[in-house]
Amino acid sequence: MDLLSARGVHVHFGGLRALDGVDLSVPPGSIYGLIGPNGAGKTTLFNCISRFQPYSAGAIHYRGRDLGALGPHDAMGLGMARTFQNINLFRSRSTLDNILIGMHARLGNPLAAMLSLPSGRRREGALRGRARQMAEMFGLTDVLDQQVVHLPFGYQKRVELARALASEPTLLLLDEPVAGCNEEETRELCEIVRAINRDLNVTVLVVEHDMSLVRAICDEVTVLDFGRNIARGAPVEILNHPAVVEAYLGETVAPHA
Amino acid sequence: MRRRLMVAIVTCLAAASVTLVDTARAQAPGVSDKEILLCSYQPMTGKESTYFRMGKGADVWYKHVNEQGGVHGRKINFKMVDDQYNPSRTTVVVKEFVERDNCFAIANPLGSAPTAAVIDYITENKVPLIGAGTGAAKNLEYPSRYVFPLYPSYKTEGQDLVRFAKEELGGKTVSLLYQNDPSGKTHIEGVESVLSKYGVQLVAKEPYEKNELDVSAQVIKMKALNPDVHLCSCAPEHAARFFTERQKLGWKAPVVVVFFGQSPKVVELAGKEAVEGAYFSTIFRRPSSPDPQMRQFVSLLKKYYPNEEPDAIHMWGYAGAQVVTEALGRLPRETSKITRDALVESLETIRDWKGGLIPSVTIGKGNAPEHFLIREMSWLQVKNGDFEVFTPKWMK
Amino acid sequence: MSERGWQITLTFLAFGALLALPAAIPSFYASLLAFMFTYVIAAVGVNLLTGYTGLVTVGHGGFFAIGAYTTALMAKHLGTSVVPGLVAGTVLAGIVGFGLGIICLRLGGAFLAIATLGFALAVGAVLNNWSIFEGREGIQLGKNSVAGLGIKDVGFYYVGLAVMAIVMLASWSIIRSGVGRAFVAMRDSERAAEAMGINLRLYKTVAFAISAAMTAAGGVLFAHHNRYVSTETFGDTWLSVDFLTAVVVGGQASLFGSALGAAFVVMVPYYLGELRDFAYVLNGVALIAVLVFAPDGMAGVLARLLRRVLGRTAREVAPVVDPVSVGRG
Amino acid sequence: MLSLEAVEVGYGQIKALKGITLRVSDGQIVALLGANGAGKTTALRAISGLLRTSAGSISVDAVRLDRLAPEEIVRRGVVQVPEGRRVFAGLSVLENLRMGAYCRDGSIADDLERVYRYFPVLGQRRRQAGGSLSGGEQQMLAIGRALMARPKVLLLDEPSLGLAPKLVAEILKIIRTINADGVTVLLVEQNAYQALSIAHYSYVLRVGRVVLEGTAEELKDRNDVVRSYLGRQAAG
Amino acid sequence: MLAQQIVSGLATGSLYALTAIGIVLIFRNTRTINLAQGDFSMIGAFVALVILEHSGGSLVVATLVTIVAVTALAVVVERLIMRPIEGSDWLTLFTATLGVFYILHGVAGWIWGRDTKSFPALFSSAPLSIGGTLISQAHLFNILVAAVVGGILYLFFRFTKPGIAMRAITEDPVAAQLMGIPVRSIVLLTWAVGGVLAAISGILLAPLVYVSTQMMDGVLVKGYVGAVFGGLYSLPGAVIGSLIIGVAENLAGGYLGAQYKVTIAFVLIVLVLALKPRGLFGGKARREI
Repeated sequence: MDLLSARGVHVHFGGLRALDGVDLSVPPGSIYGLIGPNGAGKTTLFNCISRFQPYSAGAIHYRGRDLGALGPHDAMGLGMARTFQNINLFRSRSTLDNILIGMHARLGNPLAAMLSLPSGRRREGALRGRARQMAEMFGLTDVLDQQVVHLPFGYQKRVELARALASEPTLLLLDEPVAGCNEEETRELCEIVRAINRDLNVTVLVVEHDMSLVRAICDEVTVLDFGRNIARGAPVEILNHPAVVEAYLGETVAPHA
Repeated sequence: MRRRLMVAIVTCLAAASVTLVDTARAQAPGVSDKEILLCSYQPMTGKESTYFRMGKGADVWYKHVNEQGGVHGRKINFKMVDDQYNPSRTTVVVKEFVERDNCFAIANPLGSAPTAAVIDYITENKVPLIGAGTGAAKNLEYPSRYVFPLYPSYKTEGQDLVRFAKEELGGKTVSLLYQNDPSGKTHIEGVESVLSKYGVQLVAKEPYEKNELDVSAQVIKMKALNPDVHLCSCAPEHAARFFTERQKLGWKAPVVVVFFGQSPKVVELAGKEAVEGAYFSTIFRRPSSPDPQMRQFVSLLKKYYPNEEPDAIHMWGYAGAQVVTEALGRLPRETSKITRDALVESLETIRDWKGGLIPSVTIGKGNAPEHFLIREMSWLQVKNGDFEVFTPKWMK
Repeated sequence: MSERGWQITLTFLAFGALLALPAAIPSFYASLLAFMFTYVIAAVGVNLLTGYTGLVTVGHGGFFAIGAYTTALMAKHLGTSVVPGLVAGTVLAGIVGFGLGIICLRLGGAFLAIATLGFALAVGAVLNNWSIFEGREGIQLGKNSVAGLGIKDVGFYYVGLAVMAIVMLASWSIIRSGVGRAFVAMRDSERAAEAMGINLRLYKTVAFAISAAMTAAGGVLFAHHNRYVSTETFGDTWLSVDFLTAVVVGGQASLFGSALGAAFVVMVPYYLGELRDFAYVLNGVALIAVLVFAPDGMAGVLARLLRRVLGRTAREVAPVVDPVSVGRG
Repeated sequence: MLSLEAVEVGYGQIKALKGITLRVSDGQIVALLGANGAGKTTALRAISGLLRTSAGSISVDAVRLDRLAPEEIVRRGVVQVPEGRRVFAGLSVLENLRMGAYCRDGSIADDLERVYRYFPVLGQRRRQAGGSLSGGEQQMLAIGRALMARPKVLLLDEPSLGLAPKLVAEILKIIRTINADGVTVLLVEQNAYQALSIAHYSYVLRVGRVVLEGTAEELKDRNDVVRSYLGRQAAG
Repeated sequence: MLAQQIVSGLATGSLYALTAIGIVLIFRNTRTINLAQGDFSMIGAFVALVILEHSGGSLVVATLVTIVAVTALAVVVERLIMRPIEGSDWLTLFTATLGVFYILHGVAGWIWGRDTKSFPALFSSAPLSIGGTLISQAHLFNILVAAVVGGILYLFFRFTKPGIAMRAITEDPVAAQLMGIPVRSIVLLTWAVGGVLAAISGILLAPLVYVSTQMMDGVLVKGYVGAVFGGLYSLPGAVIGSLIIGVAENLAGGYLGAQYKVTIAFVLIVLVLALKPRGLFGGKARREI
C-alpha cells in the first residue's frame, strides 16, 4: 500500500483552478519527485499534503488515514515533517532550540513542562539529549548555541533538515531544497537526502526544479501542468517524455541535465 | 578597602533614612513658627486640567494672605501637586503629603473620584480635609469629623433643579443630560427623589462621557420626547456642546444648568444666542457683581494670574481658602498648641462669618454633613451673554 | 562563572536587596515600591504575550481591571482581602483572556493591537455603566490583611514582592520549557511553528490566558494598594499603554526588562510630576531616547554592559536584521 | 565601464566583502559566481548603494558611486533586478514599469514599446496587478521595470531562481538579447554553467574575495578548479 | 429621528475621517501607527488661534500659516525622531510616536495652558435643512472638505509619479529603492502630507470641539478604529470606516442608550476583526507587519 496517496484533489483560488483533480501515490521507502512548470500546482499540492491548504474535492490519505479534516500542526504528530522553499527557521533562536522545537510533538504534558514538574524536567532532559544527537548527525555541534540567523546558508539548510527530522518522521516533505544552491551544494544535499532515506528509513517527497537533483535521487517522478497530472515514471523516462519537454523543460535543457 | 567602602555606604544610607523618617518635631506636623504647610492635589495636567482653576483660586488667596504678613506671622506654604485626576496617582500623592511632607492639612483639593480614593486614608491619619471640590455623596456624607465639604451635595442641587423647573418654569415633564460620573449620578439621585413630591415626570435621562465629541444623539432623542424643561448636569464644555446642538435643532424648551457648569466659558464657547435665556444655579455671586468681596477676588486673580478669566471654579478654591485662613487665625498663637484637632475645633467655631466671598459661613459640630462651608445656592440667568441674578419666587 | 551564572547570581542579589530594603527606607517609599511591583507584575504578563509570543496587546489594562474589580467586589461583599482576591482575580482573568485569545486568533500586528485596545475600552465601559461596579464613583476597600493579620505599608511591600517573585518565577519556568519555545517559535514564524506540530489555536489562547492571569494578579495588588478602584483609573487606555511601554522600553522578551520598564513608567512621571507640562516633554524625550539609543531596551544595554564587564564577546546577539537573509525571505 | 576597486563591506564585525576588485567592460555580460555566503549579493547591494562600503571604491565611467544614495546610482545608469523579483504586487504592470522610469523625466512611451517588444506578455497584461502574474512573468516584469530606467549597466541577481528549466532558458536568451542591444550586464548566478553559457567574462567569489576570474572558455577549461571553488561550503 | 441621527452621525464620522486618512497614509509607507496624528491637529488649532488673534482675523492667512507650521512639525518629527529608528519593528515605532504625543501635549500645555479656548466659527450657526433633517453648515463643510481631500488623494495615488511611488514603497521599500525611487524623500513627503491633513483637520474641528490640549483625544482613538475598519491600507476604507463609526455611535446612542454610544465603536471593531481579520476593505493578507 502507498504511504501517501492523493486522489482527484481540487483546489480553486477564486476562478483559478490551481489543482484540477490531481493524483499522487508515494510508495513507502522511496524518494519521490514532484515537478512541473511554475504555477503548475506543485506547491499547492505540497501544501495540501502538509495541511496548510484545504482542498475542495478529492482525498489525501496518509498511511490509510484521511487527512482532510486535519490542521497543519497535526501533520507532524502523524509522522510527516516538512521544510520550506526559502529557509524558514526560528531566527532569534539557537540551533539547539530550533531542533528542540522540531521535537514539539514529543513534549508530553505541557503543564508539567511549564511548571518544571519533575516529570517535565525528565522529559526535557531526554529531549535535549536527543537534540544533541541530531545536531551531531548533521555536523551542527559547533554551532549548537548560536543564533541561527547568523549562520551561513549551508548551515541553515542543515538546521532546517535536522529540525524536520528531529520528530523522527516516516515521511519527509522537501519544498525546493536546492533553490539557490550551486552545483556542489546541490550534490551535498543529494548525499544527505539519500542518507536520510537509506539510514533513517524515511520516505521523501521532493518538489524541485533542479533536474540534476531529480535525476540523481528520485526513484519516481510525477509531473504536473495546469493543475493536472501529465506524466509519471522513472526520472530518465520523464526527462525524455515529449509532453514534459514541451511543457516544462523546453528544447534547450540545461547542459548538465 | 572594599569593606570600608561598604561601611561608608551603609552609614550614609542609614543617615539618609533617619533624616527622611525622623522629621518629627515637637509641634504638629507642618507647622513651625514661620510657616504652615497646606497641601492640595490638583488636576494640573490630563483630561480634567481645566479644573485646575480651583487650585489657582486658592493659591491667589494664600498668596494674598502671605503678602499681608501671613496668619499670626506664619506664611502659608500652599503645596499643589498634580494627580492628573487619576485616583491611583492621588493615593501616591496624598501618602507623600501625609508621611513625607508632613502636611498640616489637605486644603482645597479637587475631584470626586480622587477624593473618594484617599478619604479613608486621610481620615485614618486624622488629617483635616477642607473644602474639597466634590459633590459626590460618598464624600459629603463621610462619617468623620476631619472632613469639611466645600459646597452642597449634588443631590440637594438635583432636588432644587426639579423645584425650579416646576415652580418657576411650570414644567410637568423634564429631561436630563448628565455627565456619566459621580456628579451626574448624584444629581439623578436628587432629581428622582423629588419627582413625585413636585408631580414632575422625568421623560429622558441621557448620559454623556467626558471625552465625547458631540452630544447630538442625546439631544435629538430628548428633543423628540418634547419635555417642558431640560435640565443639564454638565461641565462647561459639554454644556456649550449641548447649547450648540440645541440651537441647531431649534429646540426651544427652557434649560436649567447645574452650578458646576456655570462659567463664562459656556457663553464664550457656544456663542451668545445659543445660551440666551438659560438658567444656571450657582453657589456664588456672579463675577461682575459690585460686591466688594467679589471685586477683591477679581482684582487679586488679575494680579497673580493675569491670563485667567474669573470663573466660578476659581472661586471654589478662593472661597474655601478664605475659610481656611479664618480658622487658622482663630487658632492659638503658640506653635506648641497648634494641632490638627485644634484646627478642626477652630473650624467648628465659625458661625455666621461674612468675611469672605461666601455670603455667610456657618460650620456645625460633628461629621462631614455638618461641616459644609457653603450651604446656600442662588440662581442666574443669561441675558445678552451675561449672567444676571435671578431670584425665584420661593426666595422672594 | 558563566554568563547565565552571573545572571542568576545578580537576580538573587537583587531580590536579597529588595528583601532588606524596607529596613533602610521610610515606609512611604516601601509603599511606592509596592505600587511599582504591581506594574512589574503586569508588565511581566504583557511581556509573555508581546515580547515572547509576538502578539502585541494594547488591552491588558482590561485584565488589570478585571483583577482589581474582582478583588474589590469580593472585599466589599464578602469581606475578603488580598489572597482570595488573587486566586479569584487571576482565574477569572485567565478565562476571559482565553476567550479574547479565541476572538483574536487570526489577528496579528496592528490589527491585534487595535482589537485588544477595543477590549480594554469595552471593559472600561462595562465598569462605568454596570451599577455594581460603581463607575467613576468607585469602590473603597478596607484595610489590607493576609491570613487575618492586618498589614501596613511594609507588610504590603512584602506581599507585593512575594507575588512579583512568584509571577517572575512562573514566567521564567514557562519561557525555558517546551511551551515557552513554542511561544517564541510562533513569534518567529507561524508557518514553521505549525509545521513543527505546534497548535497555533491552542498555544495562542493559552498564551493569552496565562498573560491575562499574570496581569490580573498585578491588578489585584493595585486595588489593595490604593484601597480604591474607579473607572477614572481603569476606563481609558493609559494603563494598557503604560504596560506596553514598559515592555518596549525595558526590553522585549526579557523578564528583567519588564522590571526595568515598569520602573521607568512609574518612576519617571513620579519624579517629574511637579514639573507638570514640562514633565510630559521630558517623559517623551526620555522614552524616545531609550528607543533610539537602546533599540533592544534597557535590559539589552545592561546585558551588553555585563558582557563587557565579564570581558566576553557577544554570544547571543540581539536579532539583528541580516540584509542578505532578508533578501531570501 | 563599471569597476570595483578593493571594496570592503561589513555587517557589524563580520566582513562580507574583504576587498574585491572587478571590472565590467561596456557591452559585456559578466558573471559573478560563488557559493552561498560568498558575497555575491552583498557586492550587488553595495554597487546599488543599499550597503555602505567601508573601504575601496565603486565607479562607473570614472564617476564614484559609493557614498551616493541608491536613487543617484540609478540615475547614473546602474540598475539592479533584485533577487526574488520583488515586483510591486499591488501595482498594475504599467505602474510597475512607470516606477522603473522614476528617475527619468520626459516621455516613456518609447521605453514601454521596447519592453513590450522584449516581453509581449507584459503588453497584454499591462492593466493586471503585478502580483497576479506567474513567477516567470514576474521575472520578466522585474527585468522590464529595470530596463525602463534606460540602464547602462544592468545588475541581475539570480534571475533563474525558482523558475522551471524552460523559463530559465528563455530568460537567459532575453538577457543575451538585451546585452546585444547595448546594455552591459553583471549577472549573479548560483547556476554556474548556465551563467557561463552566456557570459563573456566571469569572476568567482569565495568568502568575500575574488579567487578566480577569466573568460567563460578559460573557466570551463579549468572545470575542476571552478567546481572546487564554487562548491566548498563557506563555513563561518 | 432616525434620519436625523444618521445625518448627525455622518457629521461626527466626517470629523474622524481626516485623522483616519492621515493615520493610514503614514502607516502604509512607514509601518508607523502615528499616535501623534491628533496632536498635530491640536497644535495646528492652537497655531491658527494665535494667528487669528494677531493677524486681525484673516482666516485664509491663518489656514495657510497653520498648514505650513504643522507640515514643518511633521517633517521635524520624521527627521529627528522617526528616521533614526527607521527599520525598527512597528511596536518600537509606535512607542516612539507615543513619546512624540507626550512631548506635543506637554509643549502645548506649557505654551497655551490647559484651558479650553473658543475658536471663531467659520459659518453661521443656522443649520441647513436637507429633506427635513438638520445639519450645521460647519459639519457640511467638514464633510465636503473630507470628500475633496479624499478625491485629491485618490487622483494623486492613481495618476501622479510620487503617488504611485508611495504605493510602491508600501509594497516593497527595498525594490523601490533599487528602481531609483528616493524612499527617504518620499517617506518625508508622506509625513508632510500627514501634516497637511492634520492642519486642515485641526482648523475644521476647532470651532466644533473647541481648542484645548486634549481636544483630539476622542477623535484620535475613533480615527484609529475607522482606519482599522477600512483595513489600515485603504484610504476610501478609512473614510467609510469613520463614517460607519459615526453613524453607529449615534444609532446606539439614540436607540440603545447613550451609555452605549462611546462603547459601540470598540465592540464593533472587535467583532469586525474577529470575522474579517484584515478589516472590511483589507483584502488579502499582506506582508506581516
